[in-house]
Amino acid sequence: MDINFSEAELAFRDEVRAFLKDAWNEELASQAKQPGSYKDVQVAWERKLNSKGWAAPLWPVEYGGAGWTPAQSYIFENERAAVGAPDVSPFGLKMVGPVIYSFGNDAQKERFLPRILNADDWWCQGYSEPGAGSDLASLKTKAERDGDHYVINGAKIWTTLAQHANWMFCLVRTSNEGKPQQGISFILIDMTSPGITVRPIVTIDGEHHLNEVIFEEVRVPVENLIGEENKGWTYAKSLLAHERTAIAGVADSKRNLAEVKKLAAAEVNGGRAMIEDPIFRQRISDIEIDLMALEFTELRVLASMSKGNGPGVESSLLKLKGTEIQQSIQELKLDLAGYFGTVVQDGANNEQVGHDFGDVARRGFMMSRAATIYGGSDEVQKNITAKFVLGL
Amino acid sequence: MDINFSEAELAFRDEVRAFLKDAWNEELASQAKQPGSYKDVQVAWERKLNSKGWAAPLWPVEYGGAGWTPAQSYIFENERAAVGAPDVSPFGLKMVGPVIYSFGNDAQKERFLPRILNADDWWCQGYSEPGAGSDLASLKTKAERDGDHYVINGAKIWTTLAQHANWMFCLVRTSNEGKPQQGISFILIDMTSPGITVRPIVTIDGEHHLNEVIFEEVRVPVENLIGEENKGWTYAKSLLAHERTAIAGVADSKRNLAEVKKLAAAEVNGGRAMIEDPIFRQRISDIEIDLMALEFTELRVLASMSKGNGPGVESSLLKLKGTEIQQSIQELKLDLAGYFGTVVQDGANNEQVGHDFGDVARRGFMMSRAATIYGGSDEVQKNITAKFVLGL
Amino acid sequence: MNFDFSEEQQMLKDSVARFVQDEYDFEARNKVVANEAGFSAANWQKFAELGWLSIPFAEELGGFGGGATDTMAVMEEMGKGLVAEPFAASVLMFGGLLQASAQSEERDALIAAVIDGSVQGAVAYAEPQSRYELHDVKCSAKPEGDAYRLSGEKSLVLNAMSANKIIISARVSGDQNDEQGTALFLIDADAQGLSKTALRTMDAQVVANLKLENVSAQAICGANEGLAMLQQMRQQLIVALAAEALGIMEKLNATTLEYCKTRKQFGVAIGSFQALQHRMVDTFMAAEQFKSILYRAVCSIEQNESADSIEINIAALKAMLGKAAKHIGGEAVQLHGGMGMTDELDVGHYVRRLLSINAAFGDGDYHQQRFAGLSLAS
Amino acid sequence: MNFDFSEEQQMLKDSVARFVQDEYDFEARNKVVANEAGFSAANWQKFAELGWLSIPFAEELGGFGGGATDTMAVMEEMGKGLVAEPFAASVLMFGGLLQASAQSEERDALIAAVIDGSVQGAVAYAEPQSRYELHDVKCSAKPEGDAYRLSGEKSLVLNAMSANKIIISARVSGDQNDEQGTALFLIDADAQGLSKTALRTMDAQVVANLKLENVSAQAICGANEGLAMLQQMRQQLIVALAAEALGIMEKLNATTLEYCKTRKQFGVAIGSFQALQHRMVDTFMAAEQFKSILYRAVCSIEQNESADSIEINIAALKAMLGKAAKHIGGEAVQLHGGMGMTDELDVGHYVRRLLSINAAFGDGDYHQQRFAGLSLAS
Repeated sequence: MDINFSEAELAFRDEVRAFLKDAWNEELASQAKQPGSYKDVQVAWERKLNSKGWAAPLWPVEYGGAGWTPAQSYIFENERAAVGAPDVSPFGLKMVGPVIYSFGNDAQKERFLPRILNADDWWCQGYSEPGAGSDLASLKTKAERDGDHYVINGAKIWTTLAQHANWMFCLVRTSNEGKPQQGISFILIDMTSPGITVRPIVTIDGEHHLNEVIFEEVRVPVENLIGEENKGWTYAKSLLAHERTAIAGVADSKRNLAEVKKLAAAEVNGGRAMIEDPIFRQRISDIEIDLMALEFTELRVLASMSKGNGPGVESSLLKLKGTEIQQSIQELKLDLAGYFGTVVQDGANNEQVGHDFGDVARRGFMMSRAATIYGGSDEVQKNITAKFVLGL
Repeated sequence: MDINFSEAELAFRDEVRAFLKDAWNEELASQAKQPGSYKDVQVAWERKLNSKGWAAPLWPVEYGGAGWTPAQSYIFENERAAVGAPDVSPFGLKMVGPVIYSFGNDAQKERFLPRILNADDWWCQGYSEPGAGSDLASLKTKAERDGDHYVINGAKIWTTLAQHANWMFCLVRTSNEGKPQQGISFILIDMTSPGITVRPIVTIDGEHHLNEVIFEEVRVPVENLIGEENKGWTYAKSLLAHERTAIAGVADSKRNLAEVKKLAAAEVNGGRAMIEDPIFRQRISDIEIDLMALEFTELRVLASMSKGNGPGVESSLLKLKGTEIQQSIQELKLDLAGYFGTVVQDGANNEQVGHDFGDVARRGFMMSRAATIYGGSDEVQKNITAKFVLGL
Repeated sequence: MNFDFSEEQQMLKDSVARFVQDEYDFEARNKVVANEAGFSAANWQKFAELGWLSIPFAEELGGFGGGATDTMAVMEEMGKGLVAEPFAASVLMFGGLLQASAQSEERDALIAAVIDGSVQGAVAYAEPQSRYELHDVKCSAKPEGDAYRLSGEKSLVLNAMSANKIIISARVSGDQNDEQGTALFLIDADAQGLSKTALRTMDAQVVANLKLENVSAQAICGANEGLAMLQQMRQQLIVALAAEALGIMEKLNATTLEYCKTRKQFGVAIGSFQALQHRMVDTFMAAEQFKSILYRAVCSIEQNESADSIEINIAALKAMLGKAAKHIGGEAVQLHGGMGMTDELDVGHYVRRLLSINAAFGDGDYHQQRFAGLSLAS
Repeated sequence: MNFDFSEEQQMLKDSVARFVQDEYDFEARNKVVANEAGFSAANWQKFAELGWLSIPFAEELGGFGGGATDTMAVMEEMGKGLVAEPFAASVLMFGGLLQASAQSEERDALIAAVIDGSVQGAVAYAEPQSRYELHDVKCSAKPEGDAYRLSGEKSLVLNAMSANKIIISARVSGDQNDEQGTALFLIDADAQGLSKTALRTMDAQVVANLKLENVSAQAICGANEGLAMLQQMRQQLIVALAAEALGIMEKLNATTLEYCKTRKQFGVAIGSFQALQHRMVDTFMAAEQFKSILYRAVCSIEQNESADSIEINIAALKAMLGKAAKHIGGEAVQLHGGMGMTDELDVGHYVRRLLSINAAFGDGDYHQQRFAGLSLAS
C-alpha cells in the first residue's frame, strides 16, 4: 500500500502548478465569469493546453498525446480543479479524437486531429434521437448512399452546444438488417452543410445548452465515413472505455464542497453561521465522507490501470456515486442561498440582487439534475452493473 | 373537515379508560415483564376483554362482536397502546374467527367461536411453506381424502408460537388442476393429532417465536374443512380485507417513540443528554413527523370506512410506512443503548448488566426486521401497490 | 370524524379546477407569465368576480368568511394549474395582515378594494441579511407626528411591482435580532423615498428589492406586535403554500406515471420496469403522507388547538414539504429523462415552483429544527 | 501509487483465509462459541504457532513488526470467518497498550507471553455511565507506595473472563468528565477486591462487568497520559474492526447475491427482479466505498500524516461503517426473507457482529459528529 507520489510525480506536479499559474491567469478567470463567454474561454484555454502539449495528454504520443501515466492524469485533474480552470470540452478531444485515431484512415487523421488539438473546430455529438433516450441502438436517422455521398434524413436531440459547432460526429442507420446495432455507421458531418436545422432547447435552468438537430436531404461525402459501414456501434462503444476516471468528477467536487463550506461560514441565520447549523453540518459531512471515499475509489481504479490491468469492478461506482455527490453539493449550495436561490439574475448585478451566489446556485442545481440522465442514466448504469459486475 | 370526536365517542373513551385501569392492572403489567409469561398474560388479558364483550369488537354482533364504529376502534387502540396493554393474539380473534363466521357451517361456528373469544384455544397459522416465501399459491402440503378424513403430508414454516397452539388453520392442496390457487383448501387441524412434529426455529433475537410444523400422515376429520374444497384461497384472501387499520401500528409506535424520547433525556454522553445530540434529535424528529402524518393517513382510511366506502388508495401505505416507522424507532432505541445494546441479558438482572433497556432494545430491533418480511414483504406490497393503485 | 369538504368548499374547489382546465393550460399560463407583471390583470378581475379574492375575509368585511380548509381547497387547485396570479401575496398575506390589524375606516375600505380587485398589496418582511428569521430586522421606523419615517432595505418582495400598497416590517426599538421592537407599517407603493428593483424568480414570479429612505408610513399595529402578526401570517401562508405544493406533487406524480405508462424504451413501456414501479410507489406514498400532515395542520387550526400544538403541526408540515418536494420533484425530472430537463415540458416549471415554495418562510431543514425544539421540549 | 499487499502481507492474509476455509466453517464456529470462554483455546495456540499473535509487536520485542496494513489484511479475513477468538481484545488492545507503555523487563516479558499465547489480556475502559467518552471515568486510583489502589466499576470488558491480566483506566485526579487526570493500570485478573460478572453479547463474545474495591495495581503510564493512550488505541482498533467489518460486508453481499441467484419465487430467480438488482448494486457500492475509506485511513496512518488528518480519516471511517453496516446488514436480512430471520442461517450472525462493531468505540453518529467538528474547523 503506497499512495505517496514518486519524486518524478512530485516534479510533474510542480510543473503543472507553474503552467496553471501562467495559463489560467487572472484575465482568463475573470473573462470566464462573464455571461456568454463560454466558447471563447474554452478555445483560448485549450489552445494554451495545446501549446504545452497537454490538450489531449492521454492520446497516443504519435498523434499528439503526452504519454501521461494515470497518476499524472490524477495530479493534473486535481491541480486544474483546485484553481478552478475548466475541463476541456469533451466532444473533440475526448470523444471523436480517439475514434478517429483508432478507426479513421490516414487522410482523416491528418485532416482532423491537429484541428481538434488546437480547438480549431467545435464538435458536437449526434447520438440520441427524439423518443429514443438511453436506447441508442434503436436510432432511425438514415444515411443512404448516392454516388460519392450519403444523403442523411432524420433528427438528433440533446445535442450539447450544437449552436457553436461546425462539425458533428454522428451515428446513422445505413442498414436495417440483423440486430439493431448492426446497421449503424459512424460519420462526420460538416454542420454548415445545406439541409441542417439547429433548433434550440431551453433547459430547466433557463439557458440554452441543448439543441435538436434536424437533417433534411443532407449530403455528406463518403470520405467522412469512419471505418467500415455498419460498424459504427463498435466504434462508439469503444469510446466508453476511454476516460473512465474523469467521470467521477472528484477533483471538481472537492473544490465545490470547499466553496460551500466557505459560503456556509459566511451565511448567517438568526445570528448563527450556517456552518454551525446542526442539520447543515451533518449534510456537509455526509457528502464529504462519501467524497473522501470516492477519491480513494478513483485512486484504486488508477492504481489498477497503472499496472496495466483493467479498471476493476469498483470503476462502476465512479459515475453513479460521482453524480450523486455532484447533485448533493449543488443542493447544499441552493439551500444555502435561501430565498436568493430562487432569483433569476438575468443581467442584474449582485448588489441589485442583494446576494452573490443565489443565481449560480440555482443554475448549478438545475443543470446537475442532468448528470444522472445523460451519458447513461443512473437506471441504465445500475442495470449494467447488476449484469456485468454482479452477474445477475 | 372534522376530527373532533362526538359526545358519544368521548363517553366511549372514558369507558375504555375506566376498563383499562381495572383490567390492565399493576399485577398483569408486572407479570408481563417476566420472561416466559407471554401466553399466560395474553390469555388472562383476552379473557378480561371477553368478559367486557371487547375480545373481538369488529366481529358481527351476532357472533360476539361489539358493533364498534371505526372511530371507536381507533379510540380503543390508542388508549390500549397508551397504557402499554398488548394487542390480542391475532390468530384466533383476527384471522380464523372471521373466516369461520363468514364461511364455516353452523356446527363449526358453535364449536369454535365462543372458545376463540374466550382464549380457550391457542391458534396458529399454517400458510407459508419451506421454500415458498411470499409466493403462497405454490404451496405443496397435500390433503388427500380417505373416507371421513383428510390425510395430510407436508410442512409449514414460520409458524408463530405453534409451540403454544392446540389448533392450526391451514391451507392445504387438495387438487393440482387449474391455476395453482384453485386447488387449495382451508382446513382446521387439531395440533394434538398424531403425526405432527413442531420443530422450533430460533430467530436472530435468540428467542423461540417460530416453528416448522411437519405433517406425516396426519388424519383430520372432513368436518374440519371450512366451506368448499378447493376454495381455500378465496377464504384466505378475504382475510386480507379485515383489519386494514391496525397493521400500521400507529398507536404502539406513538407509545414507543414517546418512550425513546424519555430514555434519550436520561441517557448522557460526555455530559450532554442524548436528546440534545443534534443527530439524534434529527432522527427522532424525522420519525415523529412521519408518524404524525401516518396517524392522519390512518384517520383518513377510518373516515372513508366510516362512510361505508372502501379504505381508499391511501390504505396501501399503512403497512409499508407503519413497518418502516416501527423499525426506525427500534433502531433509535438500539443506538441509544450504546454498548449495552449488544448484551444478551439471559437471566441477569439490570443491576448486573448496568443498564435497563439494552436487552429489550436489542430484541426489539432484531425482531422488528421481520415486520417488512412477514405478512406480505415490502417488495410484494410495492408490487401490489404499483399494480392496483398506480395501474402499472 | 370526516375529511370531507363542505358543499360550499367543494364548489369553490371545483370553480378553481374548472378555471384551470378551461382557461389555464400550460400554453395559456406561459403567455400569462410572459406579461411584465408576471400575471394577467384580466384574470385578476375574473378572480374578483368569482369571489375568490374575498375568501379569507370576515363576512362583516364583505368577505366569504373562509378558514384554513377553504384556503387549502383553493390553493391545491391553483397548484395543479401553476396559477401565477398573486393570490397568496395580495389576498392572503397583505389582506390577512390588514384583517389582523386594528379596525379603522381606512382599513375596511382597503379590504373592500382588495376584495373587488381594485387594489393589490404586498408584504415586505425579508431583508438581505435576515435569511429565514422574521425578527432579524434592520429597517428602521422613526416616529414623526402621527406617522413614521422608514429607512432600510427589503428583499425579494412578492408582488411589490404591481401592488398599490405595501406593508413593511420595521424596527421601532432594539437591535437587529431582538424579538421585541418590530412593528408593521403601511406605505403607498409610489411613496417618495421608495425605490424598487424588479427581479424574476425561477417560478416566474415578479418580485422586487426595496430601498426606503425616510418613507412616510402609517403603523398598523403596536410597537411590539409586529413579530407576532408576521408569525401568525406565516402559519396561514405555510398551510396555503403547502396546499399548493400538494396540488403540484399530485400533478407531477400523475404526469410521471402517465409518461412511464406510454414512454417505450428497449421495446417496452418504462413503467413495466420494477425498479421504476417501486420508486413511483415511493413518490405516491410521499404525496399521500404529505396530504395527511397537511390535513393534520389544517385540523389543528380549525379545531382551535393550543398555539403550541398548531406551531408543532405547522413546523412538521413545512419540514415534510421540503423533503417531499425534493423527492417528488427529483424523481419527476429523472424519470422523464432528457425530456424532464427541458423547459418545453411543464415538469420543470412545477419543480421550480416546488423549490420556491420550499424556500418560502424557511426551508425544510429550518422548520425541522423548529419542530425538534418545540416537540422535544414538551 | 499502489494498493497491493506486500508478499509477506499477502501470505499472512492467505493463511487466515485458509484457516477459515479449512477449520472454521459456520458449524465449527458455532461449536467454538458454545464454549464457556466463547472461543477455542486450541485455536488460540494455533494462532500463536502461526505467528498471528505477534503481528503488531516490534521485531525487537519478538514481534512481526506489522503495521496498519498487516492488521487490516488479517482482520478482513477474520471477519469473513466470523472468528471469535479474542485477537482484537488480547493482542491489539491489551498488547497494543503494553507496547505503547514505558519499557520495562516485566512489560517485555508480558508481551512475549502474549505472543506465545500463554497470557491473554483485556482492557477495561468503559463504565456504566460513560457511553462513548473515553475520558468519562469515575473509577479512582489512589497511590499507595509504588503502587495504586483502584475502586470503581468497568462495563462489558471484552475477554475479561479469560484474561490473565487486565489494563484499567482510572482517575488519579479531577472530576468525572475531565480530560486530564486519567492513567492506565495493570492488574491481575485474580486480584483481591476484583469481582466479575460474565455476560454474553449478541455476537457471542464473553464480556464481563468488573467491580473493583481497593484492587492493587501498577501504573503503566503517567498520570495524564491515559487518555492519549486510549485514543491511540481507539484509532488502531477502529481500523482493525473496520477491516473485520469489510470482510463481513463482502461476505454478506456475496451470500445475498448467491441466494438471489438461486432462490426462486413466482417461478423465477428473485435475482431477476430489477428492483432487487438495483438494491444489490447499492449494497455492492456501499461495500466498495467502505473499502476505499478504509484504505484511506490505513494509508494516512502508514504515511505518517498529521495527527489531525489521521483523526479525520478515522472518524470518517467509523461514521461510514455505521451507515454501511446498517444498510448492508438490513438488506441481507430483508432479501433473505424469512430465512434471514433465523438463527440457523449464518446471515443473522454476521449482521449481529456488524452491529456490535458499529457500537464499539462509538457508533456512526458519534463519529460523524467528531468528524464534522474536526473537518469544519479546519
